[in-house]
Amino acid sequence: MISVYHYMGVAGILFAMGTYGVLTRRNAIVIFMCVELMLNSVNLTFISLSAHLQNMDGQIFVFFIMAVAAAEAAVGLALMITFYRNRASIDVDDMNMLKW
Amino acid sequence: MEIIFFYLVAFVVVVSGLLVILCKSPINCALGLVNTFFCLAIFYVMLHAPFMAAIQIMVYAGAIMVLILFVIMLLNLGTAERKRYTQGIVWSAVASLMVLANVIFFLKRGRVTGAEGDITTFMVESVGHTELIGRTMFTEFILPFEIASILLLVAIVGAVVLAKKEV
Amino acid sequence: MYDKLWLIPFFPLLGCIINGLLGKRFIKNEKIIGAIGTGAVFLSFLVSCKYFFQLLGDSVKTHENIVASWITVGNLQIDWGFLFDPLSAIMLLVVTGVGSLIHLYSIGYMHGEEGFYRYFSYLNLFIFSMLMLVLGNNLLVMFVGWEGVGLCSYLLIGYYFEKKSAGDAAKKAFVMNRVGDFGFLLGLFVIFWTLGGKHGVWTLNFVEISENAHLLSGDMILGLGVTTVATLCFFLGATGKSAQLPLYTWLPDAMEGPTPVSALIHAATMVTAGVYMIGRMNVLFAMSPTTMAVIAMVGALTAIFAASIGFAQNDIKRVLAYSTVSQLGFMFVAMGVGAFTAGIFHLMTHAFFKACLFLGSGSVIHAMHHAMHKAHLDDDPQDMRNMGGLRKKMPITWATFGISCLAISGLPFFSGFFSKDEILWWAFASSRGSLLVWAIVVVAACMTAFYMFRCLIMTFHGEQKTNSKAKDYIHESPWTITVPLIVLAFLATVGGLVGIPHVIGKLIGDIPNKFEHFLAPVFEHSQQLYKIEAHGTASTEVSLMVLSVLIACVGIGVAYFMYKKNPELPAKFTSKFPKFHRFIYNKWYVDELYDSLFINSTKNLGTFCWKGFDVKVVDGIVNGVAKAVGGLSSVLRHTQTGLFQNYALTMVLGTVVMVAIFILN
Amino acid sequence: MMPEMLSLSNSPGIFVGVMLVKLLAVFGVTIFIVAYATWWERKIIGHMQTRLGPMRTGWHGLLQPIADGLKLFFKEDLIPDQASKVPFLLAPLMILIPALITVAVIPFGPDLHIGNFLIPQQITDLNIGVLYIFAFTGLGVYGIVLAGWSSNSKYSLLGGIRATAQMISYELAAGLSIIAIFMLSETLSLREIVSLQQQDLWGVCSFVPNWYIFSQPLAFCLFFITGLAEINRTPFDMPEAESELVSGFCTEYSSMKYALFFMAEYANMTVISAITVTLFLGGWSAPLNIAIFTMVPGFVWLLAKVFALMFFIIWLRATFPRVRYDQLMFLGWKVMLPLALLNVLITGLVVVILQ
Repeated sequence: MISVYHYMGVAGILFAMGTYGVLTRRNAIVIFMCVELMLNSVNLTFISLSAHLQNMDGQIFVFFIMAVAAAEAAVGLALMITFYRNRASIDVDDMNMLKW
Repeated sequence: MEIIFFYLVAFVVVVSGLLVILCKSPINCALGLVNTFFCLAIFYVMLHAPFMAAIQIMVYAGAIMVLILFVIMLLNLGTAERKRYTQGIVWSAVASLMVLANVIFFLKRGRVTGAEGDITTFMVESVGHTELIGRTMFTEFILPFEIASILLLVAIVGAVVLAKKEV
Repeated sequence: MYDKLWLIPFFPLLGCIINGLLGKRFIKNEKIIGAIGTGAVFLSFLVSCKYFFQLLGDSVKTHENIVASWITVGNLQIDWGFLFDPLSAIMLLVVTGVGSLIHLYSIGYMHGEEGFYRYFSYLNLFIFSMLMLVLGNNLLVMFVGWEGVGLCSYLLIGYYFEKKSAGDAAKKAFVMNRVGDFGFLLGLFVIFWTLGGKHGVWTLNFVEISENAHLLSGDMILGLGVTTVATLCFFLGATGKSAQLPLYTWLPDAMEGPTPVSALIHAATMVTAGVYMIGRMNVLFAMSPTTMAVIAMVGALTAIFAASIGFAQNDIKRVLAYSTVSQLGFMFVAMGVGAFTAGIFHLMTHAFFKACLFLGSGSVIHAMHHAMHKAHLDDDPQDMRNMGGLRKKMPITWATFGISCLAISGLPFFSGFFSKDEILWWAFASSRGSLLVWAIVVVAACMTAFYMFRCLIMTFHGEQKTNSKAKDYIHESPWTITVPLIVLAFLATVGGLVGIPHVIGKLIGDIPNKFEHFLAPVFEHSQQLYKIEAHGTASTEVSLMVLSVLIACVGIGVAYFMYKKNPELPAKFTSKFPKFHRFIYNKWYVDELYDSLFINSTKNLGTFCWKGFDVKVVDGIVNGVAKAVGGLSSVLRHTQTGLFQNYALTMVLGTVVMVAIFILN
Repeated sequence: MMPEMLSLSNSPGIFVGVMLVKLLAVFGVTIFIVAYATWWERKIIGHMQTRLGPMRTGWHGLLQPIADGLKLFFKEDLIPDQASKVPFLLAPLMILIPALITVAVIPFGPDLHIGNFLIPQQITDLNIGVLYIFAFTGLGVYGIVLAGWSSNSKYSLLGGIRATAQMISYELAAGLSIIAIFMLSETLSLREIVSLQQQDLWGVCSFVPNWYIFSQPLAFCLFFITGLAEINRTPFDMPEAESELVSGFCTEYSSMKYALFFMAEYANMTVISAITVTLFLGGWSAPLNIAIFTMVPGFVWLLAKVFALMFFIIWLRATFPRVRYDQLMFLGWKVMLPLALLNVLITGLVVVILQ
C-alpha cells in the first residue's frame, strides 16, 4: 500500500535535486527550471497530504502555487530577455553590475 | 501492483529530475522537467486529484514550459554553459544532501496524523473532484483566488513592460 | 548743553560708510573721496572745538551724555554713553585735529593709489573708533573703540595686502594687540566682579568706578590687592596697544602701512590709547603703588631700550617708529610716577612733533619714491643711506622736520622741552618716582637727541648719496603735504606754551600752567587722595632743566660730530664693535627671542599636537578603526561574492540547520 | 437487477478484454481515417482545382496512401550531423502521441447493455475529459518545438518558434471558448456533454437536439478557428509554411519520421474535428430526434460529422491564403481572446439570469 510517506519521500528527493540544481547551474533559465522542480515537489507534498488528511485545502494551495509559478514564469522570463538584451548572456555570474 | 507502479513512476521522476539538474543543454533540461511534470500528474491521479493532474499538465507542461522553451529558443541558448568550480559543486551537493537528510529524518520521526477531513475518496469519486475544488475555492478561498487573479494581471503587465524594447 | 556730542564720532562714521559703500562704484573721483574723508574729520574737529571752548567757560567739568541703552541685565545697565571732561576734550582735539591734518596730507600722499576710497574709509573708521574709545563713558564702550582701532590698525597696516610683509605685519600687530586686549578684558572682569560681587555696585561706568574705587582698597585677590591685579591687567592691555615692553615689536613692523597711517595711528593717536586709558582710570592706578612702580619701570626701560635700537636703524620710518616707542615710554614713566598731567601733556606735544616727523619722512619717501620710479631704480626709498643733502631740494620738509627734531630733543621753548622736563622733574621728585627711573629717562633723552639728529643729518645734510640718475627728480611735495607739515611744525613749536611749568612761569612773569589747571578736575582728586606730589625746590627743578638741556645738546653734538663732521666715524665704530652694532641693528634680537620663546614653543606645541597627538593618537584611532574594519571586511568580503548562488547556498544551509534544530528538539 | 458500470474492480477480466477491443477499434479507425484523409485531401483539392488528384494507384488512387506509406518507409532515414539526436528522434513521437491519445475520451455511442454490465462506447470516461483533451493538445507543441530546435537548422528553428508562440496564443482563446460550454453543461465529462446535447433544443423544440452550436455559435466559431491554429492547418500553417520556411519544423526530416509528422497532422485534424463534433455538434447523437435517425448507430453519426468537418477544413485549405505572422498574432490576441472573454461574460450573465 502506498502511504503518504512514499509521496513525501519522492517529494523530498525532488526538492533536494532542485536545490542542487539551483546552487550549481549557471544558466538562469535552468535555475528557473530547478526552482519549478522544487515548487513541484512542494506541490506533490501538498496534494499527498491533502489526500491523506482528506482535506481540500492543500490542493487549493497547489492551485495558488501554480498561479504564482505562472506569474513568476512570465515576469522571470521577461527579466531574462531584458538581461540578455543588455549583456548577451543569461549566466547568473554575469549578473554582477551592482557588485562593485 | 499499485506499489510497483508507484516505484516505476517514482524512478522515472527521479531520473527526469536528474536530467533537469545535470543536462548541459537547457532544452534537454526542459524536456526532463516536462517529463517530471507528467509523472507528477500521474501521482496526482493516483492521489485521486485528477483535476490537479490536468491542471498540472495544462499549466506547467502546456504553458510555463512552453514559454520557457520559447525563451530558450528565442535567445538561442543551445550552447553549454560554463562549468561551476568544484568547490561550489561540492558545497551545493552537501547542502542538498543535508536537505534530503532533513526530509528523511523528518519522515522517519514525524507522525502525520490520520484522516480527519470529510473529503473521502468515495466522495471524490461520486461528487467529482472538479466540483469539490470549485466549491472550496469559491467559498472558503474566494479572496485569495481574487488576489491570485490580480497577481496574474500584474505579472502580465510587468512582463509586457519588461520585455518591450522601448516603453 | 552737551547733547550733540554724538556728532563727533558720527561724522567720521558717515564718511566711512559713504566712502566705503559708494567709493568704488559711484564716486570714484579721488578729490571727492578725499574731501568727504577729510571734511568728515574736520567737522568733528569743529564740533570738538566748539565743545572744548564751551567746557573752558563751564564751571562743571564732567558731563555725561547717554545716547542709547545697550545692555540691561538685572542691576547692570550699560549705555552707549559719552563722557566729556577735560581729558577727553584734549584727546578729542588731538585726534580730530591731527587727524584732519593727516587726512589732508593723505590726499596728496595717496594720490593714484589703488583703493583710494578704501584707504579713506578705513581712516574714517579709525577716527570713529578712536573717538568712541576716547568718548566712551564706560569700559565696554571704550573696549569697543579699543578693538575698533585695533581692527583699523590691522586693516591699514595691511593696506598693501599684496605684499606679504604687509600682511605679516598686520597679523603681527593684530595678534600682539589681542594679547593686550586679553589683559584689558581680564582687568574689566576683575573690576566688574569685585565691585559688583563684593560691594553691590554693578557698573562699568568710569565715573561710578572712580567714585566707588575706595571700596576696593582692602580687597585681595591671589595675594595681591584687587586694584593691583586689575590695574596690572589693564596695564598689560596698555602695553599691547601702546607698544611697551614686552609687546612693542609690532609697532616697528607696522611701518609697512602707508606713512600717513604711521603718523596718525602709530604715532599720534592710537598708540596713546594706553596712556589715555591709564589717565582715565587714574584713581584706580593711584590706589596701587606697585602697579605705578611697574609702569614707571617698564616705561623707563622701554624708553632707553627703543632709543638704543634707534641708533642703528637705517630705515627712516623705523627710526621714527622706535622713537615713538621710546617716547611712549616717557609717557608711561609720567603715568607711573603720578605725573598724569605731564603724561597727557607729553602725549599732546608728541602727537604734534611726531606727526610732523612722520609726515616729513613721508614727504621725503614720497619724493624719493617718485624719483626712483621715474629713474626706474629699485633702491629702497626709505633707506637713509640713499638720502643725504635733501635740504636744498625740499626746504619746507627740511625746516619742519628740523623743528620737530629740536622739539623731540627737548631744546628749550620747543613744545617737547616743557613736557619732557615736567616728566623728568616728576620722576626725580615725585613721591612715586625714583632716582633710578630718572637716571634712565635722562639717558634716554640724551639718546633721543642723538638718534633724531643722526636721522636728520643723514637725510637732509651732507653729500647727496642718492643714485645720480634719480637725483634730479627729487623735488618738494605738493601743498596738501606741506600745509599739514607747516601747521604741525608750528604746533610743535608753540604747543608747549599752554603748559609752561610753574618754575619758568614764575620766572618770566606769573604765567600759570594752564594745561595743568585745565586737567586738574580729572587728576587732582587721586593725586590729593593718595598723596602724589612732586617735592623739591625751584632751584633743583631749574638745575635739572639745565642738565636735561645740556644732555640733549650733548646728544645733538655727538650726532653732529659723528655724522656731519666725520661721516666715516660710524663705519669705523661699526667695524670696531661689530657684535655690538649687529646686536643693536638687529633690535636686541627681541623678535628672535620672541620667536624662540613664544612662536617656536607654540609651533612646537602645535607640531607636537599635530604629529604626536593628531597623527598618532587621533589619526591612529581613526586609521586603526578603518584598518580594523578594512581588515575584517577583506575577510568578510569573501562571503560577498556577488554570486547569488553563494547566498542561496548560505540560505539553504541556514534553513537546513534551523530545521534540523527544530526536528531534534 | 440494475446493470452495473463495467469497471476494473467488479470484473477485471471482462474489463481488460473489452478495453482492448475498444482500443484496437478506435486506434484502427483513427489510423485508417488518417491514412485516407491524405488521399481525400488530395482528391478534394484536386477536384476543386479542376484536376483529378491521385488516379493511378488503385481505383481513383485509392491505394495511394498505402503506396505513400511504403515509399516513405523504405526511404533512407537521414539524421543531420549537427542535430541533437535524442530530441530529433523523440519529436515525431511527441507530436503524434498526444494527437492519438486524445481520442481516448471521445464517446462514439450510447452505453451498451451486455449481460449484467453497462459498457460505455468510449475508451474511458474521465470526469475531467475536456481538461484532459486540453492538456494533451497542449503537449502537441513539444513535438514541433523539439523538431524545430533539434534539427539545428534556421528554418526549423523559426518554425519551432512560430509554433510555440502560436500555440500559447491560441490555447487561451480555445480554452476560454469552451468555458462557455462548461457553464451550460456543468460537467467536464464528454459523455455527459453528449447526453446533454441529446435533449430537446432549449427544452422546447422536441425534434431538434440541444446541440451547443445553437446556444453557442460564437464559441463554436472561436473554437473551430483556434483549433485550426493549434493544429497548424491552413490558413494558420505558419510553422511549416512551404513558401517561407521550406517545410518549417520538418525540413530536416525524411523517411518514416516525416511520415509520422504527416500522420500527426491528419490525426490532429481528425481529433480536432471529433472534439468539435463532441462539444458542439452533439457527438454521436442523431441530428434530428427522429426514429429513423436514432436507429442508426452512434459511431456512424460521429464519423459522418467528423468527415463533414474534415471536408470543411480541407475546403478551407483549398480556398484560403496563409495569414501573415503579425496578422496571426493580431487575430489571436486582439480578436479571439476578447471575443472569447466576451462570450464567457455573456454566457455567464444569461446563465445567472435564467436560473
